[in-house]
Order: sequence, then structure tokens, then C-alpha cells
Amino acid sequence: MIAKPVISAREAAALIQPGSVVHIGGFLGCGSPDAIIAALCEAHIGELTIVCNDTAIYDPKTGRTTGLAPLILNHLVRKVITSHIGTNAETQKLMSSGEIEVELVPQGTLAERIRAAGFGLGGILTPTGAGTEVEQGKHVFEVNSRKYLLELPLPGDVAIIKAKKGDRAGNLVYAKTARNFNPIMAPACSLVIAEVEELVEIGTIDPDHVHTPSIFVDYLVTA
Amino acid sequence: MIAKPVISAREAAALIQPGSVVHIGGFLGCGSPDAIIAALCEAHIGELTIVCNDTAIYDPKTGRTTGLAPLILNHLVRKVITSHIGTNAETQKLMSSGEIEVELVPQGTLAERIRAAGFGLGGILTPTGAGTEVEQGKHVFEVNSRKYLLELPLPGDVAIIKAKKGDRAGNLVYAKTARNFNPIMAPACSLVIAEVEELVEIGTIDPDHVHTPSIFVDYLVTA
Amino acid sequence: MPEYIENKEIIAQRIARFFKTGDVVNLGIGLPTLVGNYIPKEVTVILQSENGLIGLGPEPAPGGEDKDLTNAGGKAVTILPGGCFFDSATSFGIIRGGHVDYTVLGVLEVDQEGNLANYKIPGKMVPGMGGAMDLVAGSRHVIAATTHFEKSGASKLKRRCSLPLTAAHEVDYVVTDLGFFVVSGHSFILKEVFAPWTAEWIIAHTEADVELAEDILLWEPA
Amino acid sequence: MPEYIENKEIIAQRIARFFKTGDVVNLGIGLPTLVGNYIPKEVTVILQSENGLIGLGPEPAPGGEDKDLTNAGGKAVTILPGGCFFDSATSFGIIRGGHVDYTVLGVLEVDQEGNLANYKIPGKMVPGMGGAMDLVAGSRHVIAATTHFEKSGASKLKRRCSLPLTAAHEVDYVVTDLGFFVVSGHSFILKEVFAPWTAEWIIAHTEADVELAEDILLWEPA
Repeated sequence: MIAKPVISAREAAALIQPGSVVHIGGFLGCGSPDAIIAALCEAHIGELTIVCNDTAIYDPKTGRTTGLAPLILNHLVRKVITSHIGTNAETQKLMSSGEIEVELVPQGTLAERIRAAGFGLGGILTPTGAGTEVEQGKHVFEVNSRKYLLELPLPGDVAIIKAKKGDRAGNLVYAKTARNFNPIMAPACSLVIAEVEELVEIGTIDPDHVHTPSIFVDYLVTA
Repeated sequence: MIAKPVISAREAAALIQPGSVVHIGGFLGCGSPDAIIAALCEAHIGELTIVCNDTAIYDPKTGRTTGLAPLILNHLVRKVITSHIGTNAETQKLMSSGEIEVELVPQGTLAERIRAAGFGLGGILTPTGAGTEVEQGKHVFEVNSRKYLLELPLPGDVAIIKAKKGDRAGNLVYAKTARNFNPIMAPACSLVIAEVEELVEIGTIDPDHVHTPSIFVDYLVTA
Repeated sequence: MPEYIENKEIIAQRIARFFKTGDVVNLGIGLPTLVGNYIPKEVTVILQSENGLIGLGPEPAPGGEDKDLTNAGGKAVTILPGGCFFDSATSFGIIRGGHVDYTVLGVLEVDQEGNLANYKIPGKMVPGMGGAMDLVAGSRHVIAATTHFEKSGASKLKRRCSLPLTAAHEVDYVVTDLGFFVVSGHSFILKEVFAPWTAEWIIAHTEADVELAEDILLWEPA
Repeated sequence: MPEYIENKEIIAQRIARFFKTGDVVNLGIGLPTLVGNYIPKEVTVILQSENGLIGLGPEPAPGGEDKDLTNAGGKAVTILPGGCFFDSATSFGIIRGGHVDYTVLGVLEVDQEGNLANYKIPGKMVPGMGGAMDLVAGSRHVIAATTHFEKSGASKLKRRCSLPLTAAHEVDYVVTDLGFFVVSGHSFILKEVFAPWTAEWIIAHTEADVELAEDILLWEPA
């Protein structure tokens, strides 16, 4: 197996072009690549379109943030494709002012659209959203007398994801609910940077326990 | 967690009605539920429609069989939905004589159709088979100037699958390439019977290592 | 009739009685989370959390929080023996595939056609649907858990939802702090009246059409 | 010209030179499997097997077979350190998603439009497509590996396939025991002639239209 470059979070940020479509793993900050997010803020890589489950947590009273919330607070985001912005008041504020465009996608549809992009599907039919605003502008099909919406793939330029453990080849293992969107984002993006808590030697992860095969990972960041 | 009934292969066979649509895990016999297959033969449960990667191996010279080949040899199968019958000469013979109907499906499409059935999708768009006989009778869509076929879900009445290890709740762990179609068949079928090599107590499998969550498994067979 | 005082606990208490051992249940954020406190000891349900686990356990003891183990509200939780973790595609495969027996979720509005609105108020609040649209479209049974009235005093059980829908024609049951209703598709059928309320008072205070079930019961919460 | 004798090893030897370190490669059953024997020591390719693994290693030593570890042909194999296993949906996600750089597979016929037929001969032999249709449709580069002639002496490089297609317009390269061809979409472009053959002899013995590449080479296998 081929070892992947192990780089710093700052070097990772430098690989990401302003204006990129960036998939970011995590669920309200659980399982987010926090070091790379911090480096993106520091390098001020802006005009990003981010694909993410949610815009994480920002509490205006305490100033506490989780996950990718700092990208929103630092005005680095032009568009968000996400299922939920309700725990980050700043996203809604910037949406209202017109600075950020928000495309709301049901969470399961978001997951399937990302998977479809990585796995070479031209789209999937889901019952979710039928009869709601989500249906607007979409092809509707009836299969076995149930209505389904055709949802299209959602690829990205870059995925920044977070794993508990990675080997030097890029095989990744996630911990608990920190897995969430991370495994499906890796195949969907041209450039994949994985932040790992623990970096181990090739051959030390049981091949039956690998959650993300090494071939999906281009760079490793230890954090 | 709730413990699932642990039954014999014979009891498992008795749960399967003649004429059922049965998904059977395995790849040329690797990762097949061999004990349940043998019990089906013994109980002579027939008129089955089977969904499987292949009809396994039958060597007419030596009489050697693997996986589900005995179901074919015992004339228990009316229809096969599969990607490959080339290693079981009997399947082709019975197809030619009209006893067995064979629906050939590309392997990746078979996997996605099974997954779609289990995961509530109304279908998926795949580029596989565009411009071939597989396209016949299917809706064709153009997405980003590539042709895709709409492939529909493939649910089953019963899944018989094989795992290396299962806990009493039904959480399953597969070994190596014996995983193959087993994990995706469980969600796709109304009744799921898992044959396990090793039965362990609830709580002894690391929840990050589970390949098939317990909720998909109805019965356990030790073999 | 006594003066109405909102009572979320009674809603949770009643919903907890829906389940039998082995049911897979998803409890939404907020009010539905309370349901977990009332599940009878003799009934073992399997709680699913859409961020990627089944076998959701109780809150951890203080200091026992694991940053990698949270529920769909971002709160630290635990996992029971025999539970397991999976990614978001699998989690919503479980949900959309009909493998969740009951989803319990809060509403802004629910109507007699089984429509439910709970994800945005245009021009005012747009949190997003999160996993709610999938949960409502995919679960076998959908239970709307809601106080009977808005803060304004208007009933949340509508003839027709006015807010953007989370899902169309998917709600099966509504449990409020006044009673338990089955959605027939053209009315709410009142199956249980919670003491001290009466069917007449409930009908008089509900915007939607309410019919009385033939086997209507009076339930006296413990 | 010498008398033609079919030479599968030379095909494998030439195809092995396509790859660079890090490439993900799927080698089909039969002739393509031989390619693995010729990959240069200084090049590390990652072999994918569609039954669910990357990091395919050499055959096990006799007695070292593991019933749970086989390749797509059902043969006992090994896995290299850093390899991993996955289910069939993931395996074909990898394939269809363009994450396999090269797929090498045998053919019954290949034509100058890049069509390939290798999964059935109607009325005679219907093994099924297995994973071939996905591999050809999904891989970044498709290499058809075939002896130049059928047993009958007819060329396997056709103007137009007559057998049912495995995939339409997906073949990029054809390597036979006479030479290496690029598929232009309307002809085969002969890029390399394998000694001792000549371009003229190859053209004369190929049914399809063959054009000579401007930078045509003569390759003398080791």
C-alpha cells in the first residue's frame, strides 16, 4: 500500500482554493475536522460553497462554537447546502441579509446525494419531500403507487473529514457517532483531506474494521 | 437489546414458504449460508425465486458444489435474478430447457437494487448497461450529458445470509470477502435468517465493528 | 373545566404506552425526548438516533461525556450493550426503508389530512428540516407530539396546515395534552380523552374537525 | 512473417507497463490475471477485486487458503497489509464512481467504436455479465486484453461487434499479441507493433479499420 502525505492543518488549508465546493464532515460539531477548519479561518480561504449536515453550533451569548461554525462567523461562506441551520443563529442572519445562500436538503436526501456522487449514480428516487416545497422543480415518479422525487448527485472539489484513527495509507476508522457524514463524503470529492486523532502504521488496522478505504484519501492531518 | 431466537437450520427452512422470493448471500459460495441451503434441500422447499450474485459452482465432472448450487440441482428454483451463472452448468441447462427463468442483472446494479429495496429508495440511476440489452424496457435519463438507466428496487420475502460472528441480539460481523451481498440483503427482506459461525453474548461486539445492525435480523442459526 | 395549563409530561406519558418490546423508535428533539422517561420497565424498545446509532442509552453521569457520542441534538448520550453505530447514509436507509416502527416528533401545525409542518416559519424562523422529512416519510408510524394550543391560544390541530409542510399525509397519531387522536385522512378521530377534560370541551377548542371514536376512552394518567 | 502462435504472456507483459504507483487496477478473470505477474517491482499498484477487497495479494502458499478470502473467480487469495474489505454495494460504488483507474478484461469481440462484447453468445453460452458491465462503464480507463485472433482465425478487432454488448463506447485501449491500439471512436489507432510483427501484416489481418499512430513504435518484449 502507498503511504499518503502527512501534512499540517495549515498546509491542508493551502490546498483549498477560494470558491471551492467543500464537503465537511460532522454532526453539530461531533466528528468535525476542527484543526483544518481553524486553519481555513486563519488563512481566510473564502467564497466557499459548503456541503454539510448542519452549520454546527454558535451561541451568541457565550460565543461558544462547534465544528464549522467559525467558517460562517468569519464570512468565508457564500453558499451552504445543508439540512439544518437552527443551532447557528449567524447562518440565519447572514441568509436574511443575503450574504449567504442556503439550500436546505432533507438529511437522508443529503446523504444519498453525496453517496450518489461518490458512487457513480446519476441520481436516486426518494419519497422524502414529496408533497412539500422540496418537490419544487424536481422530476416526480410513481413507483408501486408511491410518489418519489429524483434527487441528483452532489459532488465536491474537496472533502475535509475527521476520523478517530488512520493508517499511513489512508484507511480510516471512525468512533461512535462521530462517523456520520464523513465516510460518504470521501468518495464524492476530488481532493480528500482526513484529519485523524491517531496515526498508525500500515497493517495495524484490521481490514474488516476499516470504514473508509485508503484509496479515497489523499492527505492526512494529525490533530 | 432483545435476544433473537436461535434455531436449527431445519427450523429455518420450515419458516420459508414454497414460492418465496429468497435473497441468498455469497459469492461463488464464499459467504453462503450453507447449512440453511442444505436444510432447504432436505425439506424440499421449491418453486423459489432466488436473488443472488451467482448460482455458485457445480462441477459436473467431480460433482463438487458450493453455496446455493444444490438448490439448482434439486430443482427447487423457478427463477433466478443474478449476475452470473457461468460456473454452474446446471443453471444454464435448466434455463435452456425452460425449467428455470434467468434474469441477468449487472453485479453493481444488482447490489444497488437490493440496497434500494432495503433503504426505501424508489430506484437509482446507473450508467451501467446503457447501450446494451440491459437497457431494454427501461427509462433512460440524461444527467450531465451521460446516459443513465432507471433501475428499480428488488425486495425479497426472505433473506438467508451468513456471518462470521453474531451476538444474540442479531448484530453481525462478516469475515473478509465472505461479506459481499450479505449486509445489503438483510434490510431488503421481510424475514431475515442469519447463519453464524460463532454466536456471542450481547455486548461483546464493539459497536463500531458491527456490519449488520441487530434490527435487521429475525432469527439466528449456528453452523 | 379547570383552567388549561400546558402539560408536556402527560403527552410523553401517553406516547410511551404505544410501544411493545422490540419496537425501533426515534424520539425527536424537545418534547419527544421526554417519552423515554415513561417507557414501562417491562417493555424494551430500541431507540434509534438519526445521527448514527441504535441502542441509545441514558444520559452519561456527569464527567462521563464522550465527545464522540452524541444524539441528534448534539447532547452527550450513551449506548446500551448490543447497540451499534453507522454512517448517515445507513441511518437514513434504516429510516426511509421502514425499519423504524415509530417516530415521535414535535409540530408547529398538524392537520386532519395527516400533513405536518415543523421545519420553518417563512420570514421568521428557518432552522431547516434536518432529518424530520425522512423520519416522517419513512417510519412505519408517525406520532405527532404537541401541546394542544399555541402560545396565542389557537389550536395546533388544523383543518389544513398553513406553514410549509414537512410531509404530506404521513401522520398517523396525534397526542396532545388533552387527548389522543387518530388521523383518518379527513378528520381527527378522538380515541382517548385525558382527564379532567371532556370530549365536548376538546371539540369546542379545536380548529380541525374532530370525530369521536366509537370506543372512545377516558384516560386518567397516573 | 513467422507463423502466428497465440501468445498471452506478451499481452500481460505489455499491459503491466500501463500503470504507475498508486493506480487502482481491476484485473479480470483469465488472461488479465496474468498481468499481475509482470508489474515492475518499482511500481506499486493497488489491485481491487469486485467481490469486495482492495489490496489483493499473491496466491496463498499451499495449505494457507482461507475459505473467507477469495477473488472474483472464487480462487483463494491473500490481502496485503493496508488492504481492506467491503460489501458488494461499496465495491461497485468504487467501480462505478470512477475510483478504479484501470480495468483490464478479456473480450469475445471489441470494435473500433469502443464497444465490447464478452458476456454471452446467444443460443450457445450465457454465463452472464457478472461485474463486467459495471467495470467497463465505471473505470477511468478500460483495457481490452485479447489474443488478436479467434480460434477460427478471424480477428477479434471488429468494425462493429455482432454479439450483445457488455458496454457501448467505453473501451480506451486494446492490447493483443500483435500490438497495442488506442480506440479513436471510428478506428483502432496502432500505437505499438510487437516484434516480430509489422504494421502492414497487422492491418492485413485485422477486420477493423486500423490507422497508424504518428508516433508508432516497435516494441521488443524482453
